[in-house]
Amino acid sequence: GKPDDNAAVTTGAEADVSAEVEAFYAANPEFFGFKTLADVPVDLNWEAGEGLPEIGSPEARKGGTQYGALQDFPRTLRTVGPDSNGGFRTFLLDEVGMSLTHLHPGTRELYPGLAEAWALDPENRTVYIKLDPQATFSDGAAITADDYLFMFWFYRSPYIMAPWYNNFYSTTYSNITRYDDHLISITTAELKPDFAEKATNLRPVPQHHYKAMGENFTERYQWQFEPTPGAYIVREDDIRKGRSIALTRNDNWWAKDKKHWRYRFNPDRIQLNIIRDSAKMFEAFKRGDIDQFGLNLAEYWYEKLPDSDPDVQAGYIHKSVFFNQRPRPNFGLWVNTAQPLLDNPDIRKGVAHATHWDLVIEKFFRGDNDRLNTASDGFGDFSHPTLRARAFDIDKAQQYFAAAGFNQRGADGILANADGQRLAFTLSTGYESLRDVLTILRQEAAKAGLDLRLEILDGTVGWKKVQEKQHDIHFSAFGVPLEMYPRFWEHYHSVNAYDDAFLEDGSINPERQLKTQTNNIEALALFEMDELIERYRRSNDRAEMVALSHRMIELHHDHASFIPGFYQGYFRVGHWRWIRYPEGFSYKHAGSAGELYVHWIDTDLKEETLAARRSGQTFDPAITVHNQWAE
Amino acid sequence: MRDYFIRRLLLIPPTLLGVTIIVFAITRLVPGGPLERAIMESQQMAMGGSGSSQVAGQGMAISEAQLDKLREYYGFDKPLLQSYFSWLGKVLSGDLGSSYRYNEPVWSVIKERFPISLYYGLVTLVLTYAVCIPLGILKAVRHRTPVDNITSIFIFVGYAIPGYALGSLLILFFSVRLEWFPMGGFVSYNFHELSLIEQAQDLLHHSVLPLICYLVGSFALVTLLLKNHLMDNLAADYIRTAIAKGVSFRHSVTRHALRNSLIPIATTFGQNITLLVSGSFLIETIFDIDGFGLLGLNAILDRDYPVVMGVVLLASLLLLVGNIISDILVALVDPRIRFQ
Amino acid sequence: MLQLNPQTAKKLQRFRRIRRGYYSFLILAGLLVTLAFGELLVNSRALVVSYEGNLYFPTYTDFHPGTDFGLDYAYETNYRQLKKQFAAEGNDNWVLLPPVPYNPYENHAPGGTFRPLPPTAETQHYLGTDTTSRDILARLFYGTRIALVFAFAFTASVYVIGITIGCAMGYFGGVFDLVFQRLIEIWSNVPFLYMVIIIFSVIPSNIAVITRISILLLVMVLFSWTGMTYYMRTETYKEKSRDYIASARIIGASNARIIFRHIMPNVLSTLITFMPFTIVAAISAVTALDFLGFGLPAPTPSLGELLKQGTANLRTAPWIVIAAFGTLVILLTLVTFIGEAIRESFDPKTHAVYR
Amino acid sequence: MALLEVAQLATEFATDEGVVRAVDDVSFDVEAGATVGIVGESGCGKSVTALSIMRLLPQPAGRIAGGSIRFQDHDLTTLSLPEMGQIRGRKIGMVFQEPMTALNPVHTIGRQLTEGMLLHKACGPRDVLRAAANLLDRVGIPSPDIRLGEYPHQLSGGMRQRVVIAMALSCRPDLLIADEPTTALDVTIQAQILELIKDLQAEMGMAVVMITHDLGVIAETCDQVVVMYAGKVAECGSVFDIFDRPAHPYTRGLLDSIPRLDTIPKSRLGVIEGMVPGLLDLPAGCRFENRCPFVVPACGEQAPSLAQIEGQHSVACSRWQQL
Amino acid sequence: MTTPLLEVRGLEMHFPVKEGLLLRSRIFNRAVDGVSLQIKPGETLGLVGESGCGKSTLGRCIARLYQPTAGSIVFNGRDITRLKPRELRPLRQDIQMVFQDPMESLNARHTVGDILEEPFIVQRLHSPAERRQRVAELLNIVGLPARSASRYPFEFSGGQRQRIGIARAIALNPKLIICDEPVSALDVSIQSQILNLLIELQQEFGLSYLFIAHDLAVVKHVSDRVAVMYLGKIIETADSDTIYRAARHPYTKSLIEAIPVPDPHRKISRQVLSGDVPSPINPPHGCAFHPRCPEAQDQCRQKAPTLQALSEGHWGSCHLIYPPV
Ligand SMILES: Nc1ncnc2c1ncn2[C@@H]1O[C@H](COP(=O)(O)OP(=O)(O)OP(=O)(O)O)[C@@H](O)[C@H]1O
Ligand SMILES: Nc1ncnc2c1ncn2[C@@H]1O[C@H](COP(=O)(O)OP(=O)(O)OP(=O)(O)O)[C@@H](O)[C@H]1O
Ligand SMILES: [Mg+2]
Ligand SMILES: [Mg+2]
Repeated sequence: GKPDDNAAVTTGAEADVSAEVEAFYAANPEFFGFKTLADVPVDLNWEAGEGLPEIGSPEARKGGTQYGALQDFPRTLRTVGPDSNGGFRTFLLDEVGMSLTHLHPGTRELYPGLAEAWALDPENRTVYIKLDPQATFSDGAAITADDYLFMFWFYRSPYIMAPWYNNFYSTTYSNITRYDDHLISITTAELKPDFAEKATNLRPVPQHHYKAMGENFTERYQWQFEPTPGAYIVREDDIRKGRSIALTRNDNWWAKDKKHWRYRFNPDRIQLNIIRDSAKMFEAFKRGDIDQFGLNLAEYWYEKLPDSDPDVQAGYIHKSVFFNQRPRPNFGLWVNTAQPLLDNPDIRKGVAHATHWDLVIEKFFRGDNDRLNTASDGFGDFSHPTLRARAFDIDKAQQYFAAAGFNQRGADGILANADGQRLAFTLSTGYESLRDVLTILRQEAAKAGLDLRLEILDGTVGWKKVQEKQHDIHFSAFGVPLEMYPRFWEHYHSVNAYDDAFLEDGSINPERQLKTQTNNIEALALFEMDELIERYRRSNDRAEMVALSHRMIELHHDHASFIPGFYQGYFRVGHWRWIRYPEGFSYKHAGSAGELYVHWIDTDLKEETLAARRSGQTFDPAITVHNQWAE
Repeated sequence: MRDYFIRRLLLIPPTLLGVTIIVFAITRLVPGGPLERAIMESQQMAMGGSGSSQVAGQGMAISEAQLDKLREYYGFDKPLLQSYFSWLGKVLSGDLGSSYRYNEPVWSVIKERFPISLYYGLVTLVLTYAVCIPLGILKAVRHRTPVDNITSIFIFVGYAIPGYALGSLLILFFSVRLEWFPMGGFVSYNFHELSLIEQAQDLLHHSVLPLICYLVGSFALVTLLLKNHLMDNLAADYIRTAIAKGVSFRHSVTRHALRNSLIPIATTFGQNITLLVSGSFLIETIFDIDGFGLLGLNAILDRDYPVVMGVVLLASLLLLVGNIISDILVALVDPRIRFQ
Repeated sequence: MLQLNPQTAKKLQRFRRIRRGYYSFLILAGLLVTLAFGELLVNSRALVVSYEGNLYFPTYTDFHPGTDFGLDYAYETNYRQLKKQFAAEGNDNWVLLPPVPYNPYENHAPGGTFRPLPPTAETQHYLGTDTTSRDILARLFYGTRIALVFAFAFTASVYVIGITIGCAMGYFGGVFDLVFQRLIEIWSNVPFLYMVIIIFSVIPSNIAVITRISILLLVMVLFSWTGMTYYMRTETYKEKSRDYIASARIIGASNARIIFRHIMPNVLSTLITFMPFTIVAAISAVTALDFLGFGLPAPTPSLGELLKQGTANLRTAPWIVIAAFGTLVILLTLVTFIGEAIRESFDPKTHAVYR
Repeated sequence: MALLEVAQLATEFATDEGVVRAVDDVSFDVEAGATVGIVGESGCGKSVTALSIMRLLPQPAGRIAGGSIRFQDHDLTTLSLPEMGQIRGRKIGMVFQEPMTALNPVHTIGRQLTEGMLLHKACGPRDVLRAAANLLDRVGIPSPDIRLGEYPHQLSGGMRQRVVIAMALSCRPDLLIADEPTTALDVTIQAQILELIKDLQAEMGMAVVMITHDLGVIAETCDQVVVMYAGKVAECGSVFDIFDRPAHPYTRGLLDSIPRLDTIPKSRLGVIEGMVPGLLDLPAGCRFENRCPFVVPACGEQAPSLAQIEGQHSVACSRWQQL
Repeated sequence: MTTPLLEVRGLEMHFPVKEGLLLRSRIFNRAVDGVSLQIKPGETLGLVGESGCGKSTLGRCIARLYQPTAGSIVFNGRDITRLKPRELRPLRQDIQMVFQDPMESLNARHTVGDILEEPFIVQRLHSPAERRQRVAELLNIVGLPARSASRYPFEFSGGQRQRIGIARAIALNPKLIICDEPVSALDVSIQSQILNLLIELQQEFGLSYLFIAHDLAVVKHVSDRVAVMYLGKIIETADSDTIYRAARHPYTKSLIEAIPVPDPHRKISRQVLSGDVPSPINPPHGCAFHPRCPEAQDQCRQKAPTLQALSEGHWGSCHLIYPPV
């Protein structure tokens, strides 16, 4: 460890985890390397993300308070461990924090964060990184290689109660080596095309802050703000439990003059108040209590804040749409092929044709959303270029159903087979807010003679249900991070569907048992798929991976166990006039308007607008569509 | 009588034991516990949020051993009875455990909500009685007059209006349209910067709408109870005796009939004490009041079992104590009462 | 011939004299009748179709696929369209639609998108549509019907259980009474919402909506009967010591006979006065549960669901909340007025003051 | 002039079924210091008569529909409420039938006892407790100081009735109206109470209106008797007139129907067959007509008025001379 | 000497008074505390005493509405003290009861017909048609019009209601009827009707009565023998004539004196008993009557007297009246 000159947390008498950390390093020499500068290969090609367009606008002005709202008070200020995955985490990490490098929102290339420069060694799956010597944590402590070594210990530690982290940091990475205070190398376990990204999107963990790590980690660090390399800090005074929390701009931020960073993080303060009811949150926005509001839902964009709204017409509130291109969450119907009837492909195809997503998109989402075609859309060339989801077609649906023996309409118009069994499945979801979508699907499915019984569940109950594979058809989506290529193993590999799904020869094992607590919620087990997945995992050839990906997506489509729903190729916001965005702001890979913090608050405009609003003066309405990245 | 109260007090622990055992067992039977919630949060696409928050290990399976570790963390590793008794043991030593959700001691989570619920509970209670008792008297004395009929209609309509639904309407009209009152919250965000008088004003300003919602429903019960009993008492023989002594009508109401009519109200006082702290989570949700009721509801939705157990324990305790207090009150106003 | 106990007849007479309650009763009774034949008033199925000389009455019969009327689809005929089509064709075929030609489930979007539409007579959406363009009047209508049926069933069940157990406690007393008192005290402290969540997550999903509603009913009943027992217990206890019970015992009547023939009828008459308030409580509870999302399974029309939609769209679609809130308040007020009138006519207060 | 002169008193109640005239044309006088008994079957209007005198009819149902009640110099039917308040308790005391309910259960005996005294300034606030204790002592309640602090439920029925009597007498009224003061009590207690009233009357010289249905009580305590039947006076006169020379068939029937110690055991007692007519469907003529053994058709046609037999003895029977 | 129809020996009925932390009953309300009596066929035993002295309790014990704590009840030569409810049912035909408050003892929700028919239904007697026939007969016997069967109790006057109660009591042709203050709630003019009816029924059907009342004149009128109760015990019993002529017990004497006599000429000054009836929960030590007894002596305070024969058929329980040994 390094000398602890900034004892913010620990007091002398308390436990010091350093010894344990050292011991761990020593016990895992293959993972934690300690070398000298002399060991650094000399022929490295150092990069520093030069030539990328600068992020943000020089016009940006610092100052002002940005008002926002949270639906629930953060359960913790920790970024790891139980309950750390709440809505506030984005403020702590994804948007305000800093890692070694970041993906440029426009080009998806790396630009420097805490790293001054980096060099790739594809042969050894290793990235060498020069840390920016100026980099400090918000408490003033310098950021050094030790904070990265400690980071691995930290994330692999059982104290954090986060097995996914434990797994991820011990399997994705195979080594970190310290050469000196500001030079490290990180090695990934597999040579994937995006290994550089994986190796450099790591954030340092301040060892001095976690000196007192131990069994009581979760409680001890519950409300302790971790010193951050980023622009904003949370002051203890600003934590008003249950009511509000605020971020304050660090005036002495080390990166404040760095390229890509200097025009960003402009508001002095970000004040977040708790408003539980989303309808009320919107009302607060309309009152001007909140500066901007996401209008992704058609209901908000068209009904609650239509272009004709007086505040919009008067130019007080601006509306903007930003199109983007990134991996799409796979909203759709997940069919449990282990259920009777649903194990019949004819039935599944019939169900797919009886599901009127286009109507939902057309009439519920006002045509703004698009049909998801496969479960892996938005991954660029990894996504399938031509495959189209099955369209709503009553005749086809009926043909498929008939092929499965369902050819008579009952008194209620629902198909039945010769045994009198009705063609009825439960359509469940844990998304309370999307229940309208299901009611529309249900109505339309009835036309094809299919009865979908709706089951709107509480989120956790719905999740439990699919994890136990008790669902018939479940409407859900898995989170998809901004990654280069889709993942297949956990959703489609037979090991996640059954114990010993196949016999040696590839035929179905008659005694196989359904496996629960996995994400293969389609109970999909295809011998061919397994092989493809394994090849895909082994491959480090981008072209091969693309080809395999296409093949697997086709196979999945033919199996018809997933009925793709919709995706939203944009995000849109309403914001008060005083929230300013850089001219032509729109980034291809951006996920939300605020995530890059390129906006600023024009306090003069705010006064002007509020005064105008009182006096009735109006401005030009501003409804902007940034569609350069529309698909 | 003393024995009665001692016995009542002695009965509290077994009752609490029963309640907590049932609730505890239920928490174990409910599908979708804290564990599932934790797993889901890290894997499923969250609705509404921007969804960009990247979690390491998303989509990775975790091993059985790791699952066991989590089970242990959430206390799901032991059989039902064993874990119940370890919970009970901790409770007996004054430790309600710590919340899964807030990772704070349950007691401190509950403690924070307490003053808020207490404030609304007390004000509601005081206002209810302050309005209902005079109103009840008026209605009893003016039975079947226009005053009685009109107030009856108001009271009944109020009784029929669900408070939470009214809350949304009130917010729409008085906060959003007219901007007379804040949209919710217990106090303003800058409360601690205000002077004492401003603080009081601020509190009041925030309380008006929620209080209306709390009160509409509660008026009917107390008013009618008082009215009916007062009418019975006004017709009672002892009032005739008092008048026969030359006591004026007014005094016969205030000095004689009223106290007798308060007895049944004292009996219902116990339930109202629970209202003090439990509040109404629906109203609390609408107005963003971080009270006890909301805590309980959220704890259930969040599967935050230690908090649920804490809330149940406390609420039951309060109800039981409230009932005893009722009994004491009844015994105070009614000398005839001899509990055995 | 129905011979009313003259005492009961007198109570009914008194009830009739309390105008507020009596008119509320008449209105509610009218409403119930209307609701009972709701399919004739609010329905997407036509009342009568005359097609090629044949008369069809689809309301209560099987569904008619479009092909029955010469259309090209096999699903349920869209009678509104059929009517237009027949009118356009100008031949002898005709369709008679109910006054509100929508059912509570169909998303009827005349404007092309699923959005709340303000009330208009033009599209026959007299109270407008909800967020997925379902007719509000239809949803209210059937939602009210379900709520009322639910409330009546709830009340009946609570009464049966509460009365039986309460009566037994009061009548047998002793250890039986003590044990049950303790159990009830414990039971009534168990949070009710919990049970709803549990049962709803463990019941198999492949059962019909009606069964699920029944289960909701069961859970609510399971946690609501306790309130009744307190009253029944003391009441039975009081009745038990009265001389008419002694005189029944002295002729050798059995316990069962005494409970069912003697005590029950005497206690029940006062219990009736609670009934409307139980109904109000049931309607409120199921509405609140729906509001929270733990109530009747979707897409069952329900007041709570509409109320929730309404409060979420206060500004843009105030007609939703007004319709739902109005219906709920009117409904509950009617029942409350009736309840108060019943209470007053069953237990008239001697309004006497001495001055 | 008599202390109390009730003349043609009529009292009505508005009920659901219609207006009920519970007391109709009742007249009698009470001389100062005398005891007048009112006797009759349940529901015949005894209590209503007493309440009318006190103007204590339940409002809004009851009202005095006619007649006058002259007490000292006032017509009680026309006095204002505050003036009436000055008479009640101070000039006229009243003892009610039910000792169990006549006392406020939540106030101490002392408080209830002193209330009237303080109100009418019968004694100063300082002496009032002592005066109250004296009163209790006077009505025969042992350890009165302790009793003053007790609540009604802690006393037995007889005690309570004594308290009620003490309350009625606390301001030394000129007239005491005792409405069945002993009906709810045991014989031994009844004897105690009757003795008490007699003693107090002798001591304070007040007049007493004694209402009862027990002819034995009448015989023992009263000078004058008014026999009421269905809201009307059937017969009135001195106690000897009534017991020795009953003129009305109803009075006779009453006297015949009581078993006395000297009647032959298990012999048939005299009976008055039938029932009192309901106040809502009173016969046009004599109200006793349907039960009277001596009825003639004329009885059903016109209601007999009170006819003087001799002295104060009057009877309301058209055939009294024949009988 | 005829065998008694009913013989009660040392009957005790102690109601537990629940008390204390655990609601144990350490204290008892000795409502009936060692009562012995006999009733011969066709005889009326009058039972008088002040309120709360245990008259009703005794009656109810005999009717086996209560399970006595101790003692025995022999009816018609059969010990019925410990019979189970099932075994009691046939016995119910023989012992019946008439209650004080006719409104309380008639179920307001049943018609008079229902009420009178119920004994037959419960005892499984007669066919429905016969039952209706019997109901009509009963109504006739007690002097009510036959159409009364379809009306409800509250439509009748107090006297008529008591007739209904009596009709129900005689429906099963009982041998013994316990009349618990059957006329106390009635007006004098009605009271005599009921008394006449009871006497007529006795003569017609050979009934025996246990006639409970607090009005001595009434008791004397209907009874062959009278027992005087005080605080759970019988303190004097004799022929009714003897009781009134030659009562020996001081309590009986003052009880008789206390009756107001409806004769204005006999304004006697009497010895008024002071005090109230003591509570049966903690009765006075020694003779229970001594605190109120004008003649109380030391031995009365110390020793409880027992019921002893004073003369043929005349028993008393007082130290001062025992015949010299
Ligand atoms: N508040 C009232 N409303 C209507 N009718 C009444 C009311 N009070 C008394 N009456 C009627 O007046 C009549 C006389 O009643 P009152 O109480 O004077 O009888 P009473 O002679 O005192 O009888 P009792 O011996 O039972 O006390 C009764 O028939 C009764 O129905
Ligand atoms: N069921 C019971 N439980 C407990 N105590 C009882 C019960 N019944 C009567 N008692 C008590 O027994 C004593 C005798 O009561 P009982 O009713 O036999 O007296 P009584 O002579 O009939 O009086 P009354 O003339 O008032 O009817 C009283 O103290 C009474 O409180
Ligand atoms: Mg009276
Ligand atoms: Mg009795």
